[in-house]
Amino acid sequence: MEALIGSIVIFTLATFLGVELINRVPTTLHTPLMSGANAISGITIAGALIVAGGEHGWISTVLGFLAVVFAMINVVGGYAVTDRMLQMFKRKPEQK
Amino acid sequence: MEALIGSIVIFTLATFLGVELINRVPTTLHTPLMSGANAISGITIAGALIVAGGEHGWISTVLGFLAVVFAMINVVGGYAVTDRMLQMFKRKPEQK
Amino acid sequence: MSHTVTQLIYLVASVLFILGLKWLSSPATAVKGNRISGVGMLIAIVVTLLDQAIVTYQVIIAGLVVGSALGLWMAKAVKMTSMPQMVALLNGLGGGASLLVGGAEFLRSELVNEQLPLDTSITMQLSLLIGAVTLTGSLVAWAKLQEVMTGKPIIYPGQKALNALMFLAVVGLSVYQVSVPESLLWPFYAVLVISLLLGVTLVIPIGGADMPVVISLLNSYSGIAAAMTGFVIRNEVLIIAGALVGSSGIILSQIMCKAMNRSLANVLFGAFGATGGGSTKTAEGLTVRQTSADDAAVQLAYAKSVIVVPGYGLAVAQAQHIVREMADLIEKKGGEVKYAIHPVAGRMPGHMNVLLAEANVPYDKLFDMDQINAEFERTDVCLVIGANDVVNPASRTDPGSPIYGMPILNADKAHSIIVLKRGMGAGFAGIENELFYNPKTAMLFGDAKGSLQKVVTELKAL
Amino acid sequence: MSHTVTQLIYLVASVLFILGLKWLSSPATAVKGNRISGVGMLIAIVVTLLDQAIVTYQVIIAGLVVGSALGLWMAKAVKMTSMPQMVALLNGLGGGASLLVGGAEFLRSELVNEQLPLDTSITMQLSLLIGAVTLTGSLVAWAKLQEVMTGKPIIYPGQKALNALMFLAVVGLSVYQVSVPESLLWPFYAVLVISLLLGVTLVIPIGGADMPVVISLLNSYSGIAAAMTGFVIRNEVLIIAGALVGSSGIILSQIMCKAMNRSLANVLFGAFGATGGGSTKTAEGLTVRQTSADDAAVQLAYAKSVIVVPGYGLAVAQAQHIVREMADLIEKKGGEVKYAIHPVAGRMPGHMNVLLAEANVPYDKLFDMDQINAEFERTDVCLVIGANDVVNPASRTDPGSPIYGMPILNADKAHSIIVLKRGMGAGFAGIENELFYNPKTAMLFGDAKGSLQKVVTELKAL
Ligand SMILES: NC(=O)c1ccc[n+]([C@@H]2O[C@H](COP(=O)([O-])OP(=O)(O)OC[C@H]3O[C@@H](n4cnc5c(N)ncnc54)[C@H](OP(=O)(O)O)[C@@H]3O)[C@@H](O)[C@H]2O)c1
Ligand SMILES: NC(=O)c1ccc[n+]([C@@H]2O[C@H](COP(=O)([O-])OP(=O)(O)OC[C@H]3O[C@@H](n4cnc5c(N)ncnc54)[C@H](OP(=O)(O)O)[C@@H]3O)[C@@H](O)[C@H]2O)c1
Repeated sequence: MEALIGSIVIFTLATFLGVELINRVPTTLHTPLMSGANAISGITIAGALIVAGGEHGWISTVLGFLAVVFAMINVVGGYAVTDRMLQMFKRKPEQK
Repeated sequence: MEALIGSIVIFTLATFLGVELINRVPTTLHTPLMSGANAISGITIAGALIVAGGEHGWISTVLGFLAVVFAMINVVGGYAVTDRMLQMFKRKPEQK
Repeated sequence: MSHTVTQLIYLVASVLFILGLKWLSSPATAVKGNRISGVGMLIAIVVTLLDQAIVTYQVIIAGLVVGSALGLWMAKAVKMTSMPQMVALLNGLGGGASLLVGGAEFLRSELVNEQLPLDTSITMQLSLLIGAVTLTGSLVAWAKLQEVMTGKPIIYPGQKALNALMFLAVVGLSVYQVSVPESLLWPFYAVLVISLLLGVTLVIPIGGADMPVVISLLNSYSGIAAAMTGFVIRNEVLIIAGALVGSSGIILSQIMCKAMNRSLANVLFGAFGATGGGSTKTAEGLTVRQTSADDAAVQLAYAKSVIVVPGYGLAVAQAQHIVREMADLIEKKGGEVKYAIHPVAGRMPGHMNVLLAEANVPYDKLFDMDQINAEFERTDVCLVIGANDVVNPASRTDPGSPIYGMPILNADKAHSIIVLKRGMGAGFAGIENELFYNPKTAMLFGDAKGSLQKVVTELKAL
Repeated sequence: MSHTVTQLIYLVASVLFILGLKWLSSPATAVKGNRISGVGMLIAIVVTLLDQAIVTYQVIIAGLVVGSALGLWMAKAVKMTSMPQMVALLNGLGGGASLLVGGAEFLRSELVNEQLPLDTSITMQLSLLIGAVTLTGSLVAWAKLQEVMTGKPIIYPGQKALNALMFLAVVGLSVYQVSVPESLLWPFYAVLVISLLLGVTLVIPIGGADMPVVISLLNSYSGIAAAMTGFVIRNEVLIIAGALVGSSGIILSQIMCKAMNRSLANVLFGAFGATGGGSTKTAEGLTVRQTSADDAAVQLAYAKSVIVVPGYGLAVAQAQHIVREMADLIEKKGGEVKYAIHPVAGRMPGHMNVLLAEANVPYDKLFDMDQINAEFERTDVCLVIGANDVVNPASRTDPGSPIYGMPILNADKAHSIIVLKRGMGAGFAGIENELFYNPKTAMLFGDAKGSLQKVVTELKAL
C-alpha cells in the first residue's frame, strides 16, 4: 500500500504540473502540442519492452512484439511529425 | 532505497510545480506571497508534533515543545499576517 | 544496472519531458522542447532495455525497427492538411500498446497462476479498459477525418442507453474480476470485447468536425492508461509522463470547447450537426452578389489594408502557398496584408497556423481574434477564404442559432468583403451565413486554390 | 488511524497548498488562496495529532496554544511598514523549528542507540545544517531591518575565506558523522555551533536594503529544510510543501535581483553599499531649486495629469494615507492621478502595493513600470515621494554607476517634477541623483508625511 500511495502522490503532482504547463502554450502551437503530448504518451514503450523481452510463453511474446511496434510508431511518428511542424514555425532569418 | 527514490521524485515534481506557480504571481502580490510561502514552510509543525508527543526522554520533549512553539508562531503568524495584507487588496465594492 | 540507478535515470527522463512541455510554450523554444522530450524518451527506452527482466532481445529489436520505420515513414508521408488524422492514428496505436501490455501482463499472471495484489489488478483492469477505448475510438476518429466513413453523426434510438449499459457491464465485470480471488479468463475477454466496442459506439455519434476534441480527449485517456500501466509495473516515468499527457489532453479539449462556446458534454453527447438548428434563418428572398477574379484582383491591388480570414476550405483546397504569393504581390503594390486567425478555424486547434507557417507566412503577420477584431472597421478589403462559421454574424444576433455566443471575427465590419468558396454550401455548423448576403460582400465562387490562382495571374498582369 | 489513510489526508493537505499558491496569482482570488492553504495546514496538523507515535498530549497542546497566541499577536501588532522584519522573524522561527526537530531526532536515536540508515542520517544532517543557518541568518536580517544593528555591510579582511572555511568544516564534520558507524555527539554539537555561526557571518556582510533578497533565499532554505525533515521521517506533505516553498523563495529572490539588475552572487557576496561607487558623479557646482508646500499645492491643483512615484521614504514616513487624501482632492479638482510602481521601490517586492492598498488606493490606479513609462512625457506633474534610486537617470547614462543598467521610472520626462524628501540624503545605493538638479525639478524638503499634510491643507483651502 505504501508504494501505491507514493504513486498516487506522484500522479497528482504531475497532473497539476501538466495543467500549469499546458495552460501556457499559445493556440498557435496547439496542434504540435497535441502531437508532441501524444508522442510522450508512447512512454508505454517501457512496459511493452519488458513484456516483449521476458520469456513468459509465446502469447506474451507476440502481444509484447505488437505492443513494441505500436508504441514505437506512436513515439517515432509523433516526435518526427511534431518536429516537422515546428520547423515551419522557426523564424525565417534563422532558417536561411 | 526504494522509498528514498520515491521521495526524490516527489521533491523534483513539487519543485517544478512551485516554479510554474510562483512565476505566475504578479509583483503586486510578492510580499503576501513571501509571507504566505513562509507560512507553508511551517509544515515542519508535523515533525515537531511527533517529536514533542513521543516519550523519548526529557530532552526530546523540551526540544519538541520548543519546536512546536516556533513552528506554530511561523504558521499562525504567517497566515494571519498574509490574510491581513490580502484583505487590503480586495476590491473596494466587495469590501463594503 | 541496479534498480536505484534505473529509477534515477527514469527520473531524468521525466524531467526532460517536463522541460519539453515547458519549452513548447513559445515558438522560439518549441523545436528544442520537442527534441529534448524525444531525448527523454530515448533515455527511457535505453534504460528499459538494460532492465534485468528482459532476457531475449530478438523480438524487441524486431519490434523497435519495424515500429520506428513505420513511424518515420508516416511522419514523412503525411500531408500537413491531414495532421488531425495522423494524430488520431498515432493516438490509437498508443492506446493499443497500453492495451496489449495490460493484456499480456494479465495472461502471464494467469499462466503462472500468480496471485496479483488488489491494487495491481485494479490498475491493470483500468489500463486494459482505457487502452481499448482509446484504440477503437481513435480509429473511428481517424476514419471520419479521412472520410473513409461518413463525417455525419451516426445516431439511432436508444443509443445513449446502450452506451450506458455497455459501460456499466464493463465496470461490473471489472469489479467482479478484481474481487474474485482467482483471475478468470472469461470476464477478461468480455471486458476486452465490450471496451473495444464502446470505443466505437462512443465516437460514432460525434460529428467529423468535432473529432479534434475527441482525439484530444482520447489522447488524455491514453496518457491516463500509460499512467495506470505505470501503477501496475511500479514505474515512475510512466506515471509522470502519463499524468502530464492526461492533463494536457483534458486542458486542450476544454480550450477548444470554450473557443466554440460549447460544453464538453455537448460535444460528446450532443450529436452536433445531425439535424439543422431549430430557428436557423433561411436565405429565402435574399440574393448574393457575385464577382470575378479580375474584379477581385483590381480591388486587392488598390487596397491599402487587407485582412485574410482563412478557414477550413483553405486547408481542403491546399491553397496556403498561393495565398502567400497573392499577399506578396499585394504588398509589392503597397498594400498591407494581415491574417486573422480564429481559434477554431479549420478542424484542429492551430490548424491555420500550421498551414500558413508551411507556406512561410511570417508569424508576426498572424493575429489572434482578440488582437485584430478591432481593426476590421479600418480595413479596405477582408478576404474570407474557405471560412464560414468563424465569420457568421448569427453568433452575435440570433439566439436560436447553434453557434449563438461563439466569439467570431468581425469580417462584416470591413469596408468590403470578398468571400472565396465553391458554392453556397454551409460550414461545419450547417447553418446559413448572413454575411454572404451583406451588400458589402462579393462572392467569388470556385475552389479556393483555383480562384486564387486566377487572382494572382491578374495581379501580376496589372 | 491507519497509515494509508493518514498519507492520503496528507496528500489532500498538499493539494490545498498547491491550490493556495495557484490562487495567490491574482488579487481577486488571493484571499481565498491563502485561506485554503491555511486549511491545508490545519488538516495536516490534525492528522498528525492522531498519529500513533504521539502518546502524550500535554506538551503538544501547551506548545500549540503558546505558539498560536504569539503568532496571532505578532500578526495583529505588526505595522505594515515592518512587514519585511516580520517575515524575517517568522522565517527564522521556521528554520529553528526544523533545526530542533532534526536535533531531537538525532539525540533520540543516540539515546536508544539506534543505528540510522545512511539516507536518514544524511537528510537529518542537512535538515540540522540548513535549519541552523536559516535561524541565525534570519535573525540577523531581522536585526538589520529593525535597525537593532547597523544596516551597513560589516566587512573585515579574510571574511570570505573564513566563511568558506566554516562551510567546509561543517561539510567535513557532517560527512564524518554520517560515515562512521556509531553516531557521535561531538561532531553533532560542532556542526550545530558552526552552522549557527555561519548563518550570522554569511548575512552580516550584506547591506540592510538587500535583506528582502536574503530573507527570500532563507525562506527557500527553510522550505528545503522542511523537505529534508520530510525525507527523514518519510512524510510526503513535508516534502511537497518544502519543495514548493524552496522553489518559491529562489524564484522570488531571482525576480528581485533581476529588477535591480544585479546577480544573486553580487547581492550575497558583493557587500553592496559598503563603499561609494568609483565613478559616482558628485553634485559640486550644481544647485537645486526649492519649493514650498503652497506652491506645490497650486501646481497640483491645476495639473490635468499627475503621476505619483512612491519610494522607501513614503514607507518610512507612513505617508500612504495622506497621499490618498491628496489624490482625492486633486481628482475632485479635475486632475487625474496615477501611481507608478517600480518593482524594487521600497524595501521588499510589492512593498508599495501593500502600503497603498492599506490606504485604499484602488489598484487599477497602480501601474507597473512597463505600463506607465511611456506616459511620463505626457504628464504635467510627477510627484516623487521618498523615492530616489528608482528615478535616478544615472542608470541610463552613467556606466560607472552602481545602478547602471537598472530599469528606472522615467520621472525626468514629465513636464515638471516635485520631489519630497527630508534633505539631500542619498538612497539605498548611496549615490547622487541628477534628477534633483534638473531645472524642471523642484524640491520640497521635509518629512514626507508632514509635507503632504501641508499640501493637503493648502489644496483644501484653494
Ligand atoms: N479548429 C478546431 O479545433 C475545431 C474543432 C472542432 C470543430 N471546429 C469547427 O469547425 C468550424 C471551423 O470554421 P471555418 O470557418 O474554418 O470552416 P467552416 O465553417 O467549416 O466552413 C468551411 C467553408 O469552406 C468552404 N470550402 C470547402 N472546401 C472548399 C474549397 N476547396 N475551396 C473553397 N472553399 C471551400 C465550404 O463552403 P463550400 O462548400 O460552399 O465551398 C465551407 O462553407 C467551426 O464551426 C468550428 O466550431 C473547429
Ligand atoms: N523593493 C525591494 O524588494 C528591494 C530589495 C532590496 C533592495 N532594494 C533597493 O532599495 C532601493 C529602493 O529605491 P527607492 O527609490 O524606493 O528608495 P531609496 O532609493 O532607498 O530612496 C529613499 C529616499 O527616501 C528619502 N526618505 C527617507 N525617509 C524619508 C521621510 N521620512 N520622508 C521623506 N523622504 C524620506 C531618503 O532621502 P532623505 O534622507 O534625503 O530624506 C531617500 O533618498 C533601490 O535601490 C533598490 O534596489 C529594494
